[in-house]
Amino acid sequence: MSGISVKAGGISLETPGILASGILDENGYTMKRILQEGAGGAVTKSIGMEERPGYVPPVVFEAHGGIINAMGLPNPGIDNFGDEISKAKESSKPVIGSIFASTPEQFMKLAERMVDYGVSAIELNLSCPHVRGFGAEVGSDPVLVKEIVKNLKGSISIPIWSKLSPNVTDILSIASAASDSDAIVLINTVRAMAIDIYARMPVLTNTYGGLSGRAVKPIGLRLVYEVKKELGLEIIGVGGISTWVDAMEYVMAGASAFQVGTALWNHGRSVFNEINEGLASFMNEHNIKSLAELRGVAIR
Amino acid sequence: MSGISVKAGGISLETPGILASGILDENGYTMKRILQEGAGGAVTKSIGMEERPGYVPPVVFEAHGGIINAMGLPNPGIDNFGDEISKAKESSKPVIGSIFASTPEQFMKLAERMVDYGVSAIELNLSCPHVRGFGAEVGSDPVLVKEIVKNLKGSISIPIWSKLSPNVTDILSIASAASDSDAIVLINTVRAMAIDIYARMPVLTNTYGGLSGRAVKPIGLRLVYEVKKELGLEIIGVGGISTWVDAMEYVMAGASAFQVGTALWNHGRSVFNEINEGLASFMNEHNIKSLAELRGVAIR
Amino acid sequence: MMDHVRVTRKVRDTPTVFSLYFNWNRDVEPGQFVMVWVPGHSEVPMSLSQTGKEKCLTIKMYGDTTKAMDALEPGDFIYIRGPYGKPFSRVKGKTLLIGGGSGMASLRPMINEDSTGILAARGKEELLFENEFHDGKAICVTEDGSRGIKGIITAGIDSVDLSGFSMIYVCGPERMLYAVYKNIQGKTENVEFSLERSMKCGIGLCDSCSVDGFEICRDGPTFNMKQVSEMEEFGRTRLDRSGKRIYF
Amino acid sequence: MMDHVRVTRKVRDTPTVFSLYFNWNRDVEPGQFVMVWVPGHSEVPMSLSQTGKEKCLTIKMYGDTTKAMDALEPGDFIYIRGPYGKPFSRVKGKTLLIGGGSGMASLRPMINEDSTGILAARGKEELLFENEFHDGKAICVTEDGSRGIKGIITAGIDSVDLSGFSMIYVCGPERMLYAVYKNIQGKTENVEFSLERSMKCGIGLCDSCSVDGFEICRDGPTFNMKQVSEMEEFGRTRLDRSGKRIYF
Ligand SMILES: Cc1cc2nc3c(=O)[nH]c(=O)nc-3n(C[C@H](O)[C@H](O)[C@H](O)COP(=O)(O)OP(=O)(O)OC[C@H]3O[C@@H](n4cnc5c(N)ncnc54)[C@H](O)[C@@H]3O)c2cc1C
Ligand SMILES: Cc1cc2nc3c(=O)[nH]c(=O)nc-3n(C[C@H](O)[C@H](O)[C@H](O)COP(=O)(O)OP(=O)(O)OC[C@H]3O[C@@H](n4cnc5c(N)ncnc54)[C@H](O)[C@@H]3O)c2cc1C
Ligand SMILES: Cc1cc2nc3c(=O)[nH]c(=O)nc-3n(C[C@H](O)[C@H](O)[C@H](O)COP(=O)(O)O)c2cc1C
Ligand SMILES: Cc1cc2nc3c(=O)[nH]c(=O)nc-3n(C[C@H](O)[C@H](O)[C@H](O)COP(=O)(O)O)c2cc1C
Ligand code: FES
Ligand code: FES
Repeated sequence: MSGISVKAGGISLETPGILASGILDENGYTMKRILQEGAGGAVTKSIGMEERPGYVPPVVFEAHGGIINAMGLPNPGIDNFGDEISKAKESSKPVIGSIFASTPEQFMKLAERMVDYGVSAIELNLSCPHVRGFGAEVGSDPVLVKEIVKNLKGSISIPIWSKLSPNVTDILSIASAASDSDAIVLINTVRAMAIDIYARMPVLTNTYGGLSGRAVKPIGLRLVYEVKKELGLEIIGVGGISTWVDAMEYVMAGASAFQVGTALWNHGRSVFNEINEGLASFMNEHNIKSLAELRGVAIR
Repeated sequence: MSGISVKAGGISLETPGILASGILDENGYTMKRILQEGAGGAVTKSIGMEERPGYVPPVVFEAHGGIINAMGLPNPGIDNFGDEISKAKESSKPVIGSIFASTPEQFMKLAERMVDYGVSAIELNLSCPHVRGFGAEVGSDPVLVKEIVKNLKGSISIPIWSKLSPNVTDILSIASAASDSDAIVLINTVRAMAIDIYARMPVLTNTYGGLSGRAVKPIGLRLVYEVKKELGLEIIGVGGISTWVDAMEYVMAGASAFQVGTALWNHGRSVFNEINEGLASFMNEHNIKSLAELRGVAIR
Repeated sequence: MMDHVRVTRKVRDTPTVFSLYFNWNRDVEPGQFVMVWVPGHSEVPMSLSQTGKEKCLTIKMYGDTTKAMDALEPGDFIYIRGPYGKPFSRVKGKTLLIGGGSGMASLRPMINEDSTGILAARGKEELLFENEFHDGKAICVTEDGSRGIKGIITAGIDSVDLSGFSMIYVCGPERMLYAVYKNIQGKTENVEFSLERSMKCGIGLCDSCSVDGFEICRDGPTFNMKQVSEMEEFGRTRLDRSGKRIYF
Repeated sequence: MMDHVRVTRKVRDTPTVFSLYFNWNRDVEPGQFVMVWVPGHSEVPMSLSQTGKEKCLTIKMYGDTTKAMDALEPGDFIYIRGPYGKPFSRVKGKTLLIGGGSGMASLRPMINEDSTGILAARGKEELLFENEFHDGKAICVTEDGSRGIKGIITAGIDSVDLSGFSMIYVCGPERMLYAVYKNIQGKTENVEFSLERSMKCGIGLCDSCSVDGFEICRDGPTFNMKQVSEMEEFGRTRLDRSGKRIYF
């Protein structure tokens, strides 16, 4: 299936579907298996400076057409994550290190360690609460985003991807601020929650969570399309992809590659190969030699 | 079913489910029928100063768990809408006049005409493009929202509801700006789009549209909960309600009443009576005398 | 969800009416309709004039959209969603199919050995599907008298004994439906009308197709005599594309 | 989707183990588990120790959450979702059920006239479901020798002829499973282990329960001898709640 190999965000992918951050990517053995079973690359769970246990369960809720999660960024801390990356790399496929922090300095430290661990690219999770603003996310502050990205691009040798939140009034100002990145990754989860009427309380321990899965595909597609159309940036699409048709929609909206997360839940690991095969046979049928030919063709 | 009658946003409703703006409320005969078949009130289609035909179809797309629409605010203009309201009022139930405009002055003119037509309340559709900002919505500009609401509250004698967009970074600043309203209506549709991979183009003529239906319930629920918890304002919930359980979730999140739109598509007009009966029997079973007792009980 | 289907055949039925044939794996019953999209043009409602495995759209050239459809050739794709709406009820015994203009399109799947047709048009070239009726059971009515009875459709109705039919099905523009309704009223209750109004969503959300609080796309397009007789808007008033009330 | 169910009976099985009975309209097969939530406390995975119309959770008091469950009385509600995971395979012939600690909970639905049990505990009061085995076919092993064989669970295994069983099912803490695995290795291939690791999502998303790239909540919790023998992590290493690697 050489036709579906792509170059995206500064790296080469044998197959265009990447495992999204936070789903089945805490343990190196899991990433390795998923990479061996059809994923073109894997983004690690978002890793921060310190070890964090995450929130007490319930941390997920099965909503209509998707999942609401509030894991609470559990992670072993950057110092404890090297072995997992080594294990995942035994697949000989690219591993992308996702990192989260509140300040440009922390992002820099985390990125440097990720480089030491041998990742192929860094993905900045710009969707965590920060301190400068009040209650807002790092990724909703264009000034901070610009500073973080500029800082990293000045000294990190591998590609930098910026993963943005859909929970903003104006995605274009944020994406512009991140435009030095090698790719914009869209979208993270959509703010949401679940209530149980018999328990008379929110289900997630954290009350608020993020919606992902099929329900958010139209939202992600729109953000990818808009950013590609208006700014022309390199984009990696994510949000609700569970079939090759979904993936193709993202490509036609302008994505160079795509990530799959929640679909692992209802499709299992085989989702990557199913998507790969669907894309290849569509391209074959329509006589398309490379996925890149279809990138952004839907943009009007 | 006296237990489910509520006072909400300054008006009394025999049953707590209101027909949402833009769905089956262009023709007075339709509103009348829906009111007679179980809706407690009906919000009209959003009406502006001038007649507008709306966008050329396709204007809707059936997505997973919802609908993406870009009707383009078709409406006959405020001068041509009086007869429809009169017809709807033959049901003897409250009709709420939805209006859209770009300036406080236009909102005022529209509201005055709606009062003349005998509506029970005005709903401000604060989700249309305006000119002051660039590409943004009226409803994402707190200064403008405050001005519009203040202006109206100063001279219109009937209740004013402010319907807000979920497509904002910080709902609390917008809701605060609208806090003089008799109710905050949450949510309007979530920005979204659909692409057809065979046509290789966006399906909606307008490219971008708004997602509604079951897919957005977790998003709406969260905004209602957050605004109620943080600001304590009177809220009317809308977004993805299709069963009595959904409606009860909104009530427990803090809504005084709720609206139903997209569910008319897969459930038909009977959705209102199904919800009414479900709520009444739940309340009966749990020995609850009035829906107001359950308002906001899930808030932690 | 939209399906893309390939046009397999194209037939010119009259100077202004043509049919596009295609295969589509959905079950459709006579009287139901689909929303048809030719990218770059408006999406419009169309009945299916053939409902077996091979489906057919029979289209009257009218404005921009139907002209764009006329530019399609076998091999081209059209995009359809549906089927939508309530089908005609099926009965045993003799049936009468009354079609004005392109109205015979949605009645065509009901043509069989027990059915008689009343076909009305301006002139004989515009008569649709006359030859599909068995043993010459097609009564033609033309305004110019070029074929069959000279006059309008009600003249055709007056020429038959309505009591001989288990069900009468009527399809055409609303003004014609109203004339037929007035004509038949009091003679028999066994009548179903297929109503047409401008449609935007096709799925019961936008209210552009409603008549007396019924959505034609969902509660119809087929309505029986009793339902139609209780309607205040039918034949009298409707909303235009913006929602402005207009009167026939 | 979460279901709320009312506890109908509560039984104290041992000083530290109790069972909550309830009716739940879902089909469950032995070996599957549910996520159980008592509002205000952590949601935790639990096997079903009865899988007919009346279901049962058999719970070992351990930390805060299981203590909160012990405070429940008949009439109280618990919230459950599932069932999740791959059940044990069912075979014809004699079976051996090996359960350590509360491990016998998930094996209980498989007890029948053809099954022999090996029950291990610290002392006799902690032996679970001994009386549910037919005709005294329960081999007890206690560390303090207060009942049956004195020793650890492998002593019980050494006392039986494994070749007489069509299938051996093993459930308990991973360290015990590993000891059993080592003991049985080379003697028979017809073994299924039910693995336990900390679970957060229960549905194959969070990776907290994985072993060698398999999610216990989805690919397991039951794994056969061959699968287990190919695992590098099994019995040796796992991630803690934060994702930090720890070694047994
Ligand atoms: C249930 C049903 C079944 C039908 N079946 C058939 C059939 O089998 N055969 C047949 O020939 N006809 C059928 N029709 C009628 C058919 O839909 C119309 O003839 C067709 O829409 C005319 O389109 P046109 O563009 O050619 O004409 P025009 O006069 O150009 O029609 C106006 C066009 O504008 C579009 N439009 C809508 N809103 C806007 C807007 N805001 N701005 C601009 N344009 C807009 C309309 O969709 C339409 O395409 C049916 C109609 C209904 C309701
Ligand atoms: C498939 C499977 C089946 C099982 N079946 C049974 C059974 O039938 N019977 C039985 O008794 N046991 C069973 N268990 C084990 C059972 O789940 C544990 O005994 C139980 O979770 C212990 O909970 P505890 O709170 O009492 O103990 P503790 O030691 O307090 O456990 C730690 C608690 O912390 C929670 N936690 C998780 N993340 C965090 C965090 N970030 N911060 C704080 N707390 C967190 C854990 O969910 C757990 O509840 C099973 C386990 C699995 C995997
Ligand atoms: C359980 C879960 C955990 C997640 N954790 C992270 C994370 O740690 N970092 C991150 O950038 N995104 C995280 N996400 C977001 C996903 O990477 C992805 O952006 C989102 O789920 C949309 O894609 P999907 O619909 O394919 O899941 C998480 C999503 C889920 C469902
Ligand atoms: C076809 C359609 C048209 C709509 N038109 C309007 C409108 O004119 N004014 C408005 O305030 N909201 C409009 N909405 C938004 C709905 O009123 C409602 O806020 C939204 O659909 C979420 O509720 P639901 O999921 O119950 O549909 C429209 C929604 C749909 C689906
Ligand atoms: S076409 Fe929209 S309601 Fe019928
Ligand atoms: S518990 Fe989350 S993957 Fe198994």
